[in-house]
Amino acid sequence: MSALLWLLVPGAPLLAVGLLWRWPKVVGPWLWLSCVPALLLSLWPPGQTLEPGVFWPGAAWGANDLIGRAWLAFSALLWACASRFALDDLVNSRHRLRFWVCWLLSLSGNLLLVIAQDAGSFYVGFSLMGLAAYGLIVHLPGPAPRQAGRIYLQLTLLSEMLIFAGLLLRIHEAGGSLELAAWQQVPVEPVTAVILLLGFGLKAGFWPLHVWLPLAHPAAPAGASAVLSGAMIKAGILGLWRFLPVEDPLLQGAATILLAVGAISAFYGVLLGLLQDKSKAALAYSSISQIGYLLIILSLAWMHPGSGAAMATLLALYGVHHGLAKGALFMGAGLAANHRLSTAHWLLMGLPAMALAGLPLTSGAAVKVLLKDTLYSSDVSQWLALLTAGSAATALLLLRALWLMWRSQPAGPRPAPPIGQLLPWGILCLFPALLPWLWPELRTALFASLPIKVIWSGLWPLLLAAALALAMHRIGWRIPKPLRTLPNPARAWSLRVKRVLQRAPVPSMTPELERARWRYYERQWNHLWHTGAVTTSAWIIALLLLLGWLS
Amino acid sequence: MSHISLYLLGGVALWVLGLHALMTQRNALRRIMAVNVMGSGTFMVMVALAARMTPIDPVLQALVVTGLVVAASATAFALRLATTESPVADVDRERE
Amino acid sequence: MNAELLFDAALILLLLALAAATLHTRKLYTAIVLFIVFGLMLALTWARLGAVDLALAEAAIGAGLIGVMLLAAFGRSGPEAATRAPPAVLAASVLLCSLLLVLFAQGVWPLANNSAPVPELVNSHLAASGVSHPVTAVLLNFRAWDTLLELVVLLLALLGVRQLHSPNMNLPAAWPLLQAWSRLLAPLSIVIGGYLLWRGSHAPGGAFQAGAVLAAGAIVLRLAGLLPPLRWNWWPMRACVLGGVALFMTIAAAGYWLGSGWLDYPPGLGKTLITLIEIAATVSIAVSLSLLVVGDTREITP
Amino acid sequence: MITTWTTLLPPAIVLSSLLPGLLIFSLREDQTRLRIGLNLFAVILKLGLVGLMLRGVGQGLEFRFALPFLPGGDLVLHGDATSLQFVSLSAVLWLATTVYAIGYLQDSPLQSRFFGYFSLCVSATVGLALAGNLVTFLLFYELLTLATFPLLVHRGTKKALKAGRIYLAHTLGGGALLLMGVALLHSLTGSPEFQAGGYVELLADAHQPSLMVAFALMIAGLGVKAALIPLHGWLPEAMVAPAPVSALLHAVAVVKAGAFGIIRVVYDVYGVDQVQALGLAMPLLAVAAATIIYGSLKALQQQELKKRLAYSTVSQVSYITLGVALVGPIAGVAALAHLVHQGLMKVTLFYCAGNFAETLGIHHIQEMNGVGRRMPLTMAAFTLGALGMIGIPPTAGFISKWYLGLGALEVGQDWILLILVVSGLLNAAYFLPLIYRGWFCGPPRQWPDERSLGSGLPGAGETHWMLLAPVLFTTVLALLAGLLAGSEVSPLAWSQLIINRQFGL
Amino acid sequence: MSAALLSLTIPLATAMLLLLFRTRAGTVVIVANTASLVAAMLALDAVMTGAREQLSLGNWDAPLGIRFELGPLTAVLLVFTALIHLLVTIYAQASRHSKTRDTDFWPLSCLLHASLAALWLSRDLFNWYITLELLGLTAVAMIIISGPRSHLPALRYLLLSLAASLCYLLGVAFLYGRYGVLDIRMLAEVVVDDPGTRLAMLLLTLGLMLKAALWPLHQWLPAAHAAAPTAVSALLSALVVKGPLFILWMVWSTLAEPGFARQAGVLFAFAGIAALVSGGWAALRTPWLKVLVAYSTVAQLGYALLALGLLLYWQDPEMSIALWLFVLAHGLAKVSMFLGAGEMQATLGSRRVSALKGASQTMPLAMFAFAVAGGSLIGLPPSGGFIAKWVLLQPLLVEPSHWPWALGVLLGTLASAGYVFRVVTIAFNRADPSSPGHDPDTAAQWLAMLPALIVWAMALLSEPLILWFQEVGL
Repeated sequence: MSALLWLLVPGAPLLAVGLLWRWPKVVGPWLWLSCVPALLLSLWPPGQTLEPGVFWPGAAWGANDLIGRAWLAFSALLWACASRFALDDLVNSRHRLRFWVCWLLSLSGNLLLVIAQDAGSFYVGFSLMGLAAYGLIVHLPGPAPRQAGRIYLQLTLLSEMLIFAGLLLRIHEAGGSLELAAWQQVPVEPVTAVILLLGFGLKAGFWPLHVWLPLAHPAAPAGASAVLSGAMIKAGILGLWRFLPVEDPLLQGAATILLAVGAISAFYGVLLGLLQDKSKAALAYSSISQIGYLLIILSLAWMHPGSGAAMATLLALYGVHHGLAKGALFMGAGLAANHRLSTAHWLLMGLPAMALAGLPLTSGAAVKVLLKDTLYSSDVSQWLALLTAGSAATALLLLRALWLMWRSQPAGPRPAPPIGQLLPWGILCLFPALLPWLWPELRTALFASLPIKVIWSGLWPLLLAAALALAMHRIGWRIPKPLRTLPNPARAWSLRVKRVLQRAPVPSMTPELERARWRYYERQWNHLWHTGAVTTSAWIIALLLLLGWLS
Repeated sequence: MSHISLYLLGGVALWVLGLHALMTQRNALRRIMAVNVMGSGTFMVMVALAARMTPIDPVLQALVVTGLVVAASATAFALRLATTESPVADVDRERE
Repeated sequence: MNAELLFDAALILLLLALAAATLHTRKLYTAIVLFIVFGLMLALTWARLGAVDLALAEAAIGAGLIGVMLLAAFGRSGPEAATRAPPAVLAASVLLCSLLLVLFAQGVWPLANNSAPVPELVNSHLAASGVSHPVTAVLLNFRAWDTLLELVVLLLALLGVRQLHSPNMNLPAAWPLLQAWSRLLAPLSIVIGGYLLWRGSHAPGGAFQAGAVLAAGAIVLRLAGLLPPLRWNWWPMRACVLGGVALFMTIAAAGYWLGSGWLDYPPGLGKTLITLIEIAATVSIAVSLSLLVVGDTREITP
Repeated sequence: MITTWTTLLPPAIVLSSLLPGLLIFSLREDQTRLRIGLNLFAVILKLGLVGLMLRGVGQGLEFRFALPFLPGGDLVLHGDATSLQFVSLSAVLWLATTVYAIGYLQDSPLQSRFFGYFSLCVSATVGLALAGNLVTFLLFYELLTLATFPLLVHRGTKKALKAGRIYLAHTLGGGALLLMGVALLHSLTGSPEFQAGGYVELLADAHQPSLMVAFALMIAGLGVKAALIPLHGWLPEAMVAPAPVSALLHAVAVVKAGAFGIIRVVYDVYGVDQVQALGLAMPLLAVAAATIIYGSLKALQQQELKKRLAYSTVSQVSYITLGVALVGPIAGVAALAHLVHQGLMKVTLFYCAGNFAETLGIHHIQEMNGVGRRMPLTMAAFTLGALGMIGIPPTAGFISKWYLGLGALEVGQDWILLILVVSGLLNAAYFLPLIYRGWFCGPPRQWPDERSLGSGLPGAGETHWMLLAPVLFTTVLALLAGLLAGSEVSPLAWSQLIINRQFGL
Repeated sequence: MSAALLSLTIPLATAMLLLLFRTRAGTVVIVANTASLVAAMLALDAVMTGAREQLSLGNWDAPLGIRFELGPLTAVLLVFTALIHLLVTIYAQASRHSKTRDTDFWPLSCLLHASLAALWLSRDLFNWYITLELLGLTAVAMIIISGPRSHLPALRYLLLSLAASLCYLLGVAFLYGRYGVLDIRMLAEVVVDDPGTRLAMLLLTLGLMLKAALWPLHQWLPAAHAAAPTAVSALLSALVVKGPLFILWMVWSTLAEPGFARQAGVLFAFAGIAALVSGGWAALRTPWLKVLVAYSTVAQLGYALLALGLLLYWQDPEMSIALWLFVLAHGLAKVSMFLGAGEMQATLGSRRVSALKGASQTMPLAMFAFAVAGGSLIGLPPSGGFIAKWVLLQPLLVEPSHWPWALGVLLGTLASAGYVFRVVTIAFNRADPSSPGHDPDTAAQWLAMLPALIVWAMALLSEPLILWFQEVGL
């Protein structure tokens, strides 16, 4: 019976859609409540898996493993905070209703994919989330959201179709089983692996599949950016984790490449991010970078069969950590763009930012330590230096992001941020500090990062970054002009695809008739018979007599 | 070579002559006469066939009598039909 | 024998020449006159071939009645449009027809010496037929059904002409000599007709010839203006026309339902019945032909 | 013949719309109430009878009715699981479409004629579904052509007539080909009743070329209605018909008749084994795949809403053929389920297009800007339908695609997956812009031709309720068909049942 | 046999009475036709229960006298003739637009009926000549009822009919000269395959083809049939051309030696396909409504010709069944088509096809009749035309080597679909419906539809009919 509670997880937002349709004014402020069931169930899971047989075949919902619960919890929390946060941004929007419907659908999809224990449900949630998010991206008017939305949609669809193909291939490989847990024991074919990596990679947004991400995330309203960057792109990583077996010789062989991709992604995101002059764009590139780390964790997991459980923990920790912190930062960017923030606010804002860079005593430090340990004990321990460099780079990027935020504050007197926005933002900002204390697994990691040596090893890249940032600020470094207007091949390609699709070059299959000529022939023919029935018939009789005789 | 053969040949020749006139003549009266010539040819063949044996074949002769009446009736009808002036002009004549 | 063959050949050539001339001469009037001559020569040919019944019929109809009708038609029709077939077409048609002729010649050649079993049968059953002339026996007994239908054909021709709703024939003012002659010819035609009819049962002659001759007489009288307009809507006229078929049919049906078979005359009554039919048919044919040629189609709607 | 109710039920189902149809013909134009009453009575009666039969078949009863017709080929109406799938779809959609048509045609002339032919059309469809052998199928197939034509040209405009001519040229040609095929097969075996696994097995050795030619002829004939390339030319033209007709035409009546025929020929005449053995599956598969891609590409080019939908039908109906041509059990399930799914979705889309055209005068896709604000319910239905067409879960279209893909993998035709992916992308490419325009573009200052149907306010009064209710009804059905695909009563489950019998599973 | 003779004499006697009393009462004719129909049905019943019957007229046996034979086909044709006459006369009596009401149509139609009955019953070559002449003259007389406009086509028809009769008669003369008998059965016993016989057969065939308007000798037909009054057109197309066809079928199926028959059969079959295509095309292109229907007759006779050709080519008696089923189905359908077309033409006041715009609204019943009849001509199931086509197709499809012929049938089907739906499509044109000159005549339109409904109902009777034919032969 208690398994039926799982229905509430994706159901609550859908229910909210209905209520919203009927009483938009009343329901609006309470939409965040639709995340509460998910949050509660992630903390106190019923233990059983729900198998709603009336839905698509094989459906099974539950969250009994660490990753699932962690993902569910942070997604629910982030969405809830963002819901409340977005409310005040949208008070005056004409398209409120549309936004909220998309929001809730997306939310429902996101939660569903997290609790999905079968491939079908996962895909249902994944698609729902991905498509509905389009409405969030293009919510604001203007060409930039529209373009971003277009490229987002194009790639989302591509990713969904690829995943669809991969899904079917996996089901086939698994002999028809839809159970994700069962797939862990099924080796994957190279084609399937490539398709799934591409499909989920497009959603996760690691290099080189990131092209839509820096356009889409900044285009949306702050609350939407928060969930896009914080929760949704994690679905890609979760998908890879769920769909591909952890222990698989094929993946083991390819793990190094993926590791490299992750590393490139981590630095590429930072480099490009530094070139941005909008805070949200910088944050978006930071997401690319962070997803790179998640990919690194995944690759490590595949590289070392047997380390699955540990890696799952790491993945969960990193996911939660990044999701919440990035959500807080995006919301902060939104706040900064519209309100004047006090110093206290800025300090609060610094917390998630630096947590991402691995500030000691935060969740960031904890996960960095874990990651380092893992890497250290892995076959590729020589890559360890990169991690430190990454830390510094991240710090640099986030400092720049904070600076950009600060700079983007509107001049002149502005009202203080409303409490309805401050509160959820504040909660999220505090989480990097609170999380280690709330979550036992993270707590142990935090304790491991407490020795001074470790703190120092985590801190000096930050200090280096801070110093660098300060220096550059002092010398008044500006982004070189050629770098400021980097061409965006993705946008050009998107436009080209759109144009081709609007005028698809298909030959017409109807042949052309030359009417006039045929009419002329017909006249000639009719004229031939105009001599009269009697004469013609007599001739034919004579001819036929002769022919009949001769034959 | 008996006279019967001659008449048989003459009969078919008349028939062919009639057909030939149908092929080349356009006037209604001439066409009617052509059909009559064809008829005469046919009857000549029949009469000649009747006369090739003794006693003369009465069946064929009877047939010719009947045929003659039939042909004559039809001819009379055709003649009247061909020469009744049409008080109404052929406004929209069908294509042939 | 040779001379006879020569005569036959000459006759046939003459016929062919006449026919060709009729069909291809330039003037339509000449053509019609030649056609009448052709009809007469044909009658001669029938006589030569021993078909006296036919010769009589041909003379009365082919030359006589049809001739009159052709001339009348010529009077009614406008001038002939000068539409001659182009020479190439003409040449092609001539070629085609000569080939056809060769073909037919091949076809008919073997027929000259065949013989048929039926004449024997006719002769053997002649006695049972009720008449002594074989042609009449065939016409009115052995193949009486043909003759019945033939009468219907005649009726149909008449009906067809009636559908034309053509205005009254504009008879020219009677020619005095014709009037004088017709007073003589008319009774003669009745006499000849009666004779032919009577003769038919045992010698060449019969209902059809008799009817044709009678019709000829009537037509001459009508042309001479000595007869009132012959009108379909005068009921005795209709009765006369229909009488032949009606009587024939009654006898046929009565034979079937009362006697031994369809068109089967009861033994002994054969001659009487045939005579009756012949009389009715003669009247019918005579009236029909007269109506066909000089009938007044103007209707007085009752 | 022993007449019991099981014997009489199949003809009763056919007659339940045929007789009211004939009665409707005789009504005067102004007898509106009587006409509507007759229509609804017939609809309800048919639904009831179909329900009865569904229950009966569930209980294992056999419904069979036969009349002597041709030597070796009786006129047989037979209710089995496959036919019931189609009959139920027809009956349900007829209900929706009748209500829709009543609303749509209010105040337009010649309604008696329209509804008369409308009923005939449904009778033909139902008869076709219930047909127990090829001869009977052929009969109703041709009747369907005839009954549809007056509906197609109902507007009587030049364009409609042109479409009508093209329609006839295609369908009658196809009918002739089908006749040839059926006759050819009949000359070899007679026309026994359809049976799972087919009945041509015994002939396979002696008459192989004949069987192949007969198959090609029949598929060509059926392919016209199923709009396989290059025989699809009529379908895009046929969209000039009034919206309820287009809806019925594209969703259930005509295109489905073709697809259903293909299902019958492959499964119940030849049998999957023989189709495989004769090497006939592969060409059919290739044609279906080509049609899917071609239809999508053509749809992209269209700027007229209904035309775009029409080309989409070309593409979508071929999924059914594709599923059949894969000759595997899972693909078969997909084909049968898609028969229903596509019907529900496409009927929704056409209703929506009709609503836009009737209420606001929208015909071109450019005019759809912002329509979601004016008619949110209709646009929402449209969106759901379109997403279903793309194959976005959890709509019905996704279920079909899922099973198709699995079926293809099962029989080793992996390339079909590529077709599905490309087709899905193309579908998205021509449907998503519409959704984008509807929801995300600003409405124009004035609609092309706005009429006051309903209250004019967004929501329940956005258009006449008779136009709105069927849309919502079919949308909900389409959604449920996908969402509740795992339930006992879903089309998927029923298809599974049929396929299990077919493959002896 | 007595019932059959009654069926023959009733119309003949009725004609006499009508002529004698100058009444033009359609009721009398309808009663007579009904009586004749009943008699024909009794005859059919007798044949079905008993066997074929012979009758020697005047009790003179065959070489001397004329023989009647009442077989299954003859009985069916008698019923068919009476039925068509009944349907047409009821229409002619009821319709306000029928131009036949106060004319000699009534006696003439009776005579036509009698002539046809005589033709079906007779088995004598010369007697057939007279019945052919009867048919021709009646037809011409009936055509010209419609007035001066019809004189020219009627004259052409008459001339060609006469020429054809003479062609036929020459053939008969040759046969008699060669074998000395006229009865077809006796001839069949003695006939040999030699050049003379072949020539005679050729002459017979050409004469009959001309009379039956079989391609390529069909040229007189469209104008003549189109010019006639509506009721007459219906009779002409449904019945008159079928008479010579009957003789042609009889002559070839009994007299021809297999070798000769095979040669000729191919030609017949090709001519049939040519007729289907060219007739269909001409019907598709002509601007006149009744000419269209008339050309459709030309095309439909192509089916009969094809069946005849294949019958001879393969010596397959099944084809005879197909042939006669075609004739029956075509007759009924064509009656409906002509009556519907005539009604529309008269009501809408134009003879053009294009005048039918909107006819589906202004004259729905007549249009429906036209379309339903057209459906049978196309061969849509479950019409009589379909059954016939089906029976034709079955032997065609059994052997792969026969398939090319089926292509001909396919072409014919498509062509007929083309011209039928050309009209139907125009009728649905709502752009500018031609307003009817005067109000349409509903009863007459129903009567026009009746034959079409019968032909569709024929499908339900066809199975026993086909089986019976297969069992006992024609």
